Amino acid sequence: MTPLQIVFLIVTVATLISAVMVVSARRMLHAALWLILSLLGIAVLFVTLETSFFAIVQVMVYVGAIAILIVFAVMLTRRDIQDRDKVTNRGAWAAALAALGVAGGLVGALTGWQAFASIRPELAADSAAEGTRIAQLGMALVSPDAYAIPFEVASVLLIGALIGAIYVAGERK
Amino acid sequence: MIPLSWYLIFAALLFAVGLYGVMARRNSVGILMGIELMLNAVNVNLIAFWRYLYPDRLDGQVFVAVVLVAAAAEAVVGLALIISAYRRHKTVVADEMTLLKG
Amino acid sequence: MLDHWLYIGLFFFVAMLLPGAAIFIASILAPKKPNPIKSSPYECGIETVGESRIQFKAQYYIYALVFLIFEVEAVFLFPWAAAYNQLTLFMVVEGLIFVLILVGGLLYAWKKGALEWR
Amino acid sequence: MPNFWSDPVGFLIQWLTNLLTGLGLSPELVKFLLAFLGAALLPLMAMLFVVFLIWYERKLYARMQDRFGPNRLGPWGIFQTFADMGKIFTKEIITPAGVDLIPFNLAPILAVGAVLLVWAVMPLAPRIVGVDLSVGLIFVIAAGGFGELAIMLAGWGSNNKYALLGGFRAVALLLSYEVPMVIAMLIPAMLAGSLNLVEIVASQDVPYLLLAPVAALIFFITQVAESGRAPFDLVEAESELVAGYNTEYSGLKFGMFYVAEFLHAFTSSMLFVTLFLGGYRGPFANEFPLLGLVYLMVKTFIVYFVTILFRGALPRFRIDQMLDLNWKVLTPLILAMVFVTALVDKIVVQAGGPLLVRTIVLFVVNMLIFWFSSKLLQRNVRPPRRKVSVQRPLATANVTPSASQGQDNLSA
Repeated sequence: MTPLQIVFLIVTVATLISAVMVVSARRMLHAALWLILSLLGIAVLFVTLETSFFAIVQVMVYVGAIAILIVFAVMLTRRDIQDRDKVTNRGAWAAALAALGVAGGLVGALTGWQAFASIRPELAADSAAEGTRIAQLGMALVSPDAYAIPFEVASVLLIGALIGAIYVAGERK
Repeated sequence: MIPLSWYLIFAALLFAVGLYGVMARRNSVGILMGIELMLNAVNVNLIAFWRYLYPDRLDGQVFVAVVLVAAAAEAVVGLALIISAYRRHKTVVADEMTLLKG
Repeated sequence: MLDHWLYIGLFFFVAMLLPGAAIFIASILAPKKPNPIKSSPYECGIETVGESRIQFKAQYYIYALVFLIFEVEAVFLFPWAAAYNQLTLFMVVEGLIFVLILVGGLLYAWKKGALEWR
Repeated sequence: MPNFWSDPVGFLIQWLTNLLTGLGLSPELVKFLLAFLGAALLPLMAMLFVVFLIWYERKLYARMQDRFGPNRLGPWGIFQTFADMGKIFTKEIITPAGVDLIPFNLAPILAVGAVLLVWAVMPLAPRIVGVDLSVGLIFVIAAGGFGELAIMLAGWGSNNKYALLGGFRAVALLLSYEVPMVIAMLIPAMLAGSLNLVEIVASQDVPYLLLAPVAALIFFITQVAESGRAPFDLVEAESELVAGYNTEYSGLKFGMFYVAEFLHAFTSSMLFVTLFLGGYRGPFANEFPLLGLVYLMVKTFIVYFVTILFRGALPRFRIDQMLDLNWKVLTPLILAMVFVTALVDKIVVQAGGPLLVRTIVLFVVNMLIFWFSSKLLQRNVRPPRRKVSVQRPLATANVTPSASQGQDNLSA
């Protein structure tokens, strides 16, 4: 086993454990903290996939913003079921079965696929430097023959979310 | 070197955990957290596919960025809805929001 | 690149270890004489009233929300900025349209009074 | 073997590698050990540096208030901080009832760690940098996120109303000021065409302060706010919130928040220098990296001095004023700056303008926008409060007290 594989295993196990804690923690705030931990684990996985940009973005957006938003929402809607009530609803067993089925089914379906065990290829020389790759991404995002439309649509989606959320959450007299 | 399968299995497990959270949690904020986990599993897959199968193409990365936007939009609007519902019905339990049942 | 991240990982470890170790040393050196009054939550010298984890208004959430939208926007703009020297004027304008759409969102929030502290 | 004067770190690495492989260690292990050594030295030095910073700031702050400041221990009181350290290490660490133990204990550690992380990517001198990360600029932003997390954990974990309220306010404030900060960081990235801090410094043939003065100003303000110093120290507004999120912390756990604040103020000054003042650049810095380190420190201390002047001279803002300043002045202004800088710079470059022309054009445009926006602000600012025309009568001892007269006085 190479050191990278050991790191990978430790990180994935930690991430999965914290993900399980996210869905089973009794207090919502603790669930949010576990969520942060598992998101950090995923950022480390992005590092092992040699894309520091997305690793950092993962930390910046998920840990720095979405997790904080979730913590805010938890604190705004507490007083409710945090400590006393059951965590799960009646269908928990069915949900667990379904989740196991999905996991088993996905892994089973994937093992039959020929690229399943493929080995990582080396990056092409010109894109080996991370800086160049980020610039390529930035270029592709705005060049009309690449992803200019998704780029603008993303901004429309964001503004839609902003307006909708302000409209919904804003306090009315 | 890590083979692609490790990432895929990890992502499948994470997705399943998120799915369980979505289906079993009573608290709607918890449901949203489950959705975040699922979206992250998708992102791990996308980046892994990009790195292993198409390292010279940008589609995977752009896709991840778009998923990021979708996740952000989903979190923002979803949590706003939960807060709004909480303000009216004083509950965040998804089963108790029975407005549509009449 | 993995070497870089090895360094950052170790750095992260040390950066957490240093304050942790300092606190650990201090907790050995420091006296420990707890009593119920001392360990009650502080409330300006009077007795604690009610539950401490009180509830908050939605205004905090709205700031966090606008922040999140702009943060995600910045994530898209940083690659654009990194590629800036190779972009044509048209591409630059396209990035600016992206910003402009979000400025519309900011203006909406402003007009709606969502940015007021109430 | 690299020369010590032109590449000190490379020299040391080479020397240590030779030494350790000579002892029979495997090259992989040596590499790991050296990385660990480098990763350990930099935060350790930063932490020790804080000791000096606290003395420097207290001394300067005292001078602004016409006091001496620390002056007992050693020459100019320079050992005062060590005495304080001795005191704070032996203070009882109280853990109040009902705290959430993991967040409560994690928060001070995370607060310091978040600031220290920034040092990992900060270019200190030519060829002296923790790690030459290609995404160093956004790494800094991500590290800042941990600081917000720490404050939130502290506020939540403390089981105290004031702490929770203070933590909430602080996080709302830090999040808000992060918006113009992040967008202001776009401008150096754009001008340098890179997210790598080393490359950003290397490309500053003209300091970006001249190319983007308004962005620099906004970045400076947001950095002061992010480090939670006066006039933006609502994070721990003691007159309203007891002490904000660190109300329940005592002993060295409180000390860690204190250290984090000082270190953050200094680190953000350094970041400002790196992004806008050319970092370590200066005459002969490239030949003698240690000279570059000196330049960086001198520039950083100048910027740090200005933040202390801010702290000493300005009263604390109210929270609504601070949020208004952020959302209604800084954010629109910095968005306008991104627009103008991107367009003007591209047009000038495409027209083939040399660096001098670019600088002059951008500087003039910046100044125009600044002038225009300040005019706009003056128009929309609240009118000065009306003066009370009649002077209130003073209470005097010889006036015979009567009810009617008293009422007259009140109505006048």
